[in-house]
Amino acid sequence: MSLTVNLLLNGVALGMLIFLIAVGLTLIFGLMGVLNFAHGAIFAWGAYVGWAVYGATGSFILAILAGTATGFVLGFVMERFFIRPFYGNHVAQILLTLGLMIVLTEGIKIFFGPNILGFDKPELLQGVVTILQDPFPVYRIFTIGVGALVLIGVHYLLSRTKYGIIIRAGVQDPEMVQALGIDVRKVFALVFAFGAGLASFGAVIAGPSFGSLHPEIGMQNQLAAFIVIVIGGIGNFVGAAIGAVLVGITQTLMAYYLPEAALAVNVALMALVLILKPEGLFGLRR
Amino acid sequence: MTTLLTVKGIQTFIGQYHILQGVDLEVEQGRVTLILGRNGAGKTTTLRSIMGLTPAKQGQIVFDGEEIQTLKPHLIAQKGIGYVPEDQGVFSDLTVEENMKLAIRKLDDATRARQDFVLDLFPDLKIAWKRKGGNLSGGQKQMLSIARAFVNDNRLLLIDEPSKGLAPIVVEKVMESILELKKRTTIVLVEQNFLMASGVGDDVFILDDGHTVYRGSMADVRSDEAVKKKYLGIGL
Amino acid sequence: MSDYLLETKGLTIQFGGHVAVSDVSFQIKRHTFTSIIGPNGAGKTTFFNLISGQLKPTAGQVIFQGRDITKMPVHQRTRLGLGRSFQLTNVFPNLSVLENVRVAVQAASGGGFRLFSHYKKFHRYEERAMELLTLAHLDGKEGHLAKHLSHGDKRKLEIAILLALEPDVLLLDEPTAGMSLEEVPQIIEVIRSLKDSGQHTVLLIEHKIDMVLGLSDALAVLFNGKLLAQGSPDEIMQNELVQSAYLGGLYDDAVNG
Amino acid sequence: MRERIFNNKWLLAAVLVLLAILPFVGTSQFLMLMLIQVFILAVYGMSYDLLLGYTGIVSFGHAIFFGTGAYSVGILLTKMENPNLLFVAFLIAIVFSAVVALLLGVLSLRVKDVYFSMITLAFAELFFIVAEKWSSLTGGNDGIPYIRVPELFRERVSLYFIALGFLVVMFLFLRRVVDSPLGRVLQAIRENERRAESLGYNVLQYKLVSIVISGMVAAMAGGMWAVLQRYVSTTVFSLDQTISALLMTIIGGVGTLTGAILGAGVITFANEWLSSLASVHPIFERWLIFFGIIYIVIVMYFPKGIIGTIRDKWARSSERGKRDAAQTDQRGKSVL
Amino acid sequence: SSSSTGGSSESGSKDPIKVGVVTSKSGALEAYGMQEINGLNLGIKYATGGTNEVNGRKIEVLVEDDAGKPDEGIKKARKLLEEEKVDILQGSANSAVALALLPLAEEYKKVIIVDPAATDEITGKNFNKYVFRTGRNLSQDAATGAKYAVDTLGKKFFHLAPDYVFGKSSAAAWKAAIEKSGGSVVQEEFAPLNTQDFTPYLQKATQSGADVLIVTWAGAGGASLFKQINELKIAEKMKITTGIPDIAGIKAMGESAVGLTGMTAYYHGAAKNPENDWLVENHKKEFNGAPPDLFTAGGFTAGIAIVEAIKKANSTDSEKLIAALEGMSVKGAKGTYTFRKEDHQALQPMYIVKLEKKDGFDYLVPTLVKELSPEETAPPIQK
Ligand SMILES: Nc1ncnc2c1ncn2[C@@H]1O[C@H](COP(=O)(O)OP(=O)(O)OP(=O)(O)O)[C@@H](O)[C@H]1O
Ligand SMILES: Nc1ncnc2c1ncn2[C@@H]1O[C@H](COP(=O)(O)OP(=O)(O)OP(=O)(O)O)[C@@H](O)[C@H]1O
Ligand SMILES: [Mg+2]
Ligand SMILES: [Mg+2]
Repeated sequence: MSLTVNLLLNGVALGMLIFLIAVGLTLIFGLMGVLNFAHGAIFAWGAYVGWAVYGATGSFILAILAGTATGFVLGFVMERFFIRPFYGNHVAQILLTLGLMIVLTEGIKIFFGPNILGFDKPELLQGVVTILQDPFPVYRIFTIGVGALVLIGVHYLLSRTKYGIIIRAGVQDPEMVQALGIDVRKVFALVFAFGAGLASFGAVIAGPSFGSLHPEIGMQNQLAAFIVIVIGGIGNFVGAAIGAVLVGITQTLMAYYLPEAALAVNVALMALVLILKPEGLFGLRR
Repeated sequence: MTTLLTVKGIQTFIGQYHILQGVDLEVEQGRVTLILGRNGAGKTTTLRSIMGLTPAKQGQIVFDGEEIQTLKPHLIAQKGIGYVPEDQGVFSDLTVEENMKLAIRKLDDATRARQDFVLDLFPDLKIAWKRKGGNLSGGQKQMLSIARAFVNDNRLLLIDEPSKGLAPIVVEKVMESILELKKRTTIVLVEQNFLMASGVGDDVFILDDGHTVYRGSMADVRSDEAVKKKYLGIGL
Repeated sequence: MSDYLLETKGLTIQFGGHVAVSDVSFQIKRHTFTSIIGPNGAGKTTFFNLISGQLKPTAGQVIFQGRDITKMPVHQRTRLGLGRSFQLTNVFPNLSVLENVRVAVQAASGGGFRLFSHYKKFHRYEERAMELLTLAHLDGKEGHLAKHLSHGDKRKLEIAILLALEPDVLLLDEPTAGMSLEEVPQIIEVIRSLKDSGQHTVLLIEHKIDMVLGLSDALAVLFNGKLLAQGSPDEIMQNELVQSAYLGGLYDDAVNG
Repeated sequence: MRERIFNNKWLLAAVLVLLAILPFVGTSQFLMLMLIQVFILAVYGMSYDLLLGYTGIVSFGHAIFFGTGAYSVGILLTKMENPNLLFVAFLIAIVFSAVVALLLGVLSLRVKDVYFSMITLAFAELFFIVAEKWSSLTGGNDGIPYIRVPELFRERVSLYFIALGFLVVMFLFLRRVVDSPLGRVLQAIRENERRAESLGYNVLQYKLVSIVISGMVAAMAGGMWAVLQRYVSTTVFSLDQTISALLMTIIGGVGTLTGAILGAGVITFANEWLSSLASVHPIFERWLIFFGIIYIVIVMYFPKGIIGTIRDKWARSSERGKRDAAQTDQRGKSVL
Repeated sequence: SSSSTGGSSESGSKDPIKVGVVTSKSGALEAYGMQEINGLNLGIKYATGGTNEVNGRKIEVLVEDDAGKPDEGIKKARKLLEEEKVDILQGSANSAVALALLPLAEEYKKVIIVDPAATDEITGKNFNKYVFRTGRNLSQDAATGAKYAVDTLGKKFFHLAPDYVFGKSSAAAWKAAIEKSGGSVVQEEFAPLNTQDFTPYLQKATQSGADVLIVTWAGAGGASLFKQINELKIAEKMKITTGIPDIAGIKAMGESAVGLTGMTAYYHGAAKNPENDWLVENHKKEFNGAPPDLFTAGGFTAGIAIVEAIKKANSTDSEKLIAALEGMSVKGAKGTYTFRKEDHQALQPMYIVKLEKKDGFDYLVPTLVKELSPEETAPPIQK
């Protein structure tokens, strides 16, 4: 009993971590339809800058701010100078974002070196609490909390403002949105930058949870991010969150009960979901 | 009578194709100006050039005394120009409600009143309020597209073939509302349905092969069999 | 075997709570010309979609040539001889106008899986496609990409593609919407010639009432998804509801004249 | 128009002749090796273009076929006593990959667009994992070294001509496919699947045929790769392997076939050149960054790939008016 | 075939001797590759007394990047062999690349000195007579760690390793070594290499009834794993041992690994001999005060072995080099290395170290607990 509860809690925490990684991508890929292979690299930049600022100032808050800002700026520049002409053109996006991914990842090696770096948890969030006899790290509780806040915040932003519908409309027919008097390019730039900022925000939160950073950390997590978005149903923000938690729990349970298959969990889950429900769990049938 | 919109010798290219090769228009305040012409004559491209969607390479477009041919479409729209495109431009992933919400530039009482007006004009939209744009019938899409343009306080409306796909009684209602709107706004109308066009039009420009080839009043055209036959192919 | 070429029995489709086509039972005789009219959103296009297979009904049957085809996929229905055009233009945007039609001609002749005969050898197809383009007033534009056509020209392409399929039954969904004044009569002539050939069965959705009256052997009226009336053009035009709720005053001349 | 077609045919023939005399003019062993790699990868790229450029489906699992071919040939050659049974190994590889392609198609083609991409990616991952876990057969990550091949396939010059012949035959075959009635239907499906269906084409069947042909060709390329390297490891099933097909096709120009050949050349030689620059100046230590920049530059300046964009420019500058331009705009039409 | 005879020749030649290195200068194992290259260069320098010349011929080291991909490695090796006509090969950081190079050494009849790739297969199943290895193999790692663990930590073991060939081979090697020393492995678990949450595996470990948790983890996850071990207080429930990583890896583990004991192939502070002293001094001089790292030692020793073999054979002819190398002992960074005649694996000293906090270091310093002799850790002959 206590074991199961503990495993489930860990699953949820892992899921929320994956969600934090995926949340920016739900905007950029899920809503704007950009197949962004550089997302992981932006994530990594956020984590590294957060790490550096944390190391230099000792303030985790500053680290979060700096990391987030890094992603925001990178995203803005990327959208403005590279992505903009290629909305709706997946083929060009693939090549372009792969190129950006390489440049950004190599950039990390130039600035921070190719080695593994340790990322410690802030003092306040270290330690464990005991839940049903088993230790449960405080930082994971923090992660779950932050994930929930981000979920609510972004959901609010999309449902209570016009941004959500402008993006959805703009993806289909940007000209018509402009003809309605909306500067769709500005909105896209902002949302893209916001998505990238969210990625790097998630990265600073995730960094201490991983405990270490390496230049490929973004690539390593990018696939999981794509997977949860697809499982949840592309474009469905809440779906992505549910998908992430589902993946987190499945991973944890499989790791315990069927470790031989743990390697295949994510992709097998995605394949299964798609075979049973071709548009993802909460996607719209088109 | 004041001229609200002047189009002077615009030349428009799409890719390498020279589509408009000298189109002139003069649109008088408070009147309905018709643009007529064969398929492929350049009517749609003219409206798109005014909106800035396919910017004119040469020539001038003057709206209310200001040159707008170099402005971006959203700025042109913000000047108070509404556009009903020929393919409706309905967002299929958005509900009717969201389509309307997106279109509304400023939500004030006057706008709410106009929204009530268009929903009375097209009760279908009320019924389909929560339906996705992509699931509407052809005619309902056309209604939604018109409604989006009518809901704002526009000074100029560019309407591309509104009657297409609409049931006769709805066409009639649209005609009536255009006549009604004429009191507060100015309308440029592209229309193939001559019955409707001649019912609402004041001035007429005829395009052919990317050029303005004729201008006159509706009354002139109605009575000028030669023009009708030559440019519109109506041999009555 | 039944007398009817095409028949629907209790055809119904529901989207969420909304019944778009409701219990429509409808019969069409071979080589007749039937038009369907009705207000916007009445369910006309949806009815076509059910016949041609784009949608599957929640209840009811579609029977074609005595066979129940309710569950048959779209492509098989087309092969059986049910061809349709679309209300909202639906072509192959990055193929040339000629190729758009050629690929339809090829479909009709069933030559799709052939690998080792170069397409250029299929001169027949190309010639036939050119004939159809001429018929649809698109000659001279065969080299354009379909996406570069003006709206009216796309409508013509739509018709040419349908004709290329040489179907027994043609389902035409507002074929002339947006077509220019001078060309509408010519396209109508094309449609009329189909009727006159005595080879085809035509089902037409159209709001241009004068056109409908001039062409149709029979008229059906859909209202709110239900089949309201069916009969000769004259009978239908006398119908009160059709007069008031569909036609309004604009077409008084057409009806009375 | 005619003239241009004519010219291009001659251009390709000239390139072919050039390649054919290359081994006899003192070309280094290593350059030949690079060219052999280009020829094999070009076939792999072209097989991908059949899916991406002509059928309009973005698969993230193409490595499955390359890997199936490579492993089938590699394992069979290791297990068989006589390396001269190479052709048997290839035959088995082709048949096996056709079966795999068919199964994969049936399972994943009901899923559309990006979802299709992702499900193929999932299957590719699963293949990768199986290859990793079944290490008694595959050697896992460590791979299978010491694959024996017939002498003719070891000798650089003869292998060069075999690979060149392989490329030419596969190019002619695929060009025939895309220009056949079948190929035209695939292009129609790419443009508008629903409409193709309503013309009476069984879209699923056509897509399956496309995947199976593509899969078999990719598997042959994989088999050739195993023969060239005489070594196979799980990397043949990796996402990188799929991405390399994507890159070659996109860089050269989607829907052009010749583009994939050019793309394979660009990637192989750029890789070699950039990585050897590292010893020239420390600024090139991080040479991968220049690779990234090449991708970006290509997208920005050759948005339709190198061949695709040049062809567009060509059409435009020839100023033959609208009709002609429109025709060359048509992606499906081969330059030949 | 295309094997060449270009550079191998009599002692009279003045052509430079070319050593071709294929290793990772990019990709996941970049750092290891760089350690190897730096070590190699220093080794040659040391063995030639700073002249980089042997028998009057200059030694040229040509490095090619395999990016961690076997296919790339094969191409680069062929380039070195065909274009540069290298006399001897050295590599690589990645085991798969090293394995892919073995047949090329045989085909081109060139000696390859393998380091730091550690998989047993290189000097085992896939051995050919051109293959020599200065680096230790997985069985040597296991023999070192297992012997110490069974003697001092406990008898029942739980092994956590990454789920791919490396992890499986390691586990097998450890199992054999543990059983040989009189212990038993009660459970082995393999987690995906990219695992980020190890909780389920650690829970299993604590429930397995084992006294000792063996962690075999290469790559980035290691630091995370030890932080989680620390956080979940696993050390209160069982003893833990592992292979100690390179300095960057230790640094990344942070405070969480204080007191951790495990085996290592090299730490510059653990080895006590003149070669190592020279290496540490010169490495610091050349690289901004940075000490040699985990795989610098192997590269260094490979460099020395190359020079010594050429001296002894008085030739770069491969057959003569093989004859010289077989059974040869060289003095390297850890002391005496001996290339076993049977499988050309160098037997070498190995270390047990403990991570301790020390002033002046920004990482936990591996302090020598025990040095094991080459014989004690000799792996079985597996070829
Ligand atoms: N994107 C495009 N690329 C190339 N040519 C185009 C493009 N759009 C339109 N054209 C061409 O420009 C000409 C004018 O088109 P336009 O759509 O303005 O005509 P129109 O008068 O509105 O016709 P219709 O009555 O059929 O709507 C046509 O010949 C058309 O083929
Ligand atoms: N997929 C769907 N989901 C929900 N409602 C739908 C869907 N498809 C159609 N409808 C609704 O069903 C009704 C019938 O639509 P249909 O397109 O058949 O009308 P129509 O008679 O062809 O009208 P029009 O003359 O305007 O083309 C409309 O009210 C439409 O909103
Ligand atoms: Mg138009
Ligand atoms: Mg309709």
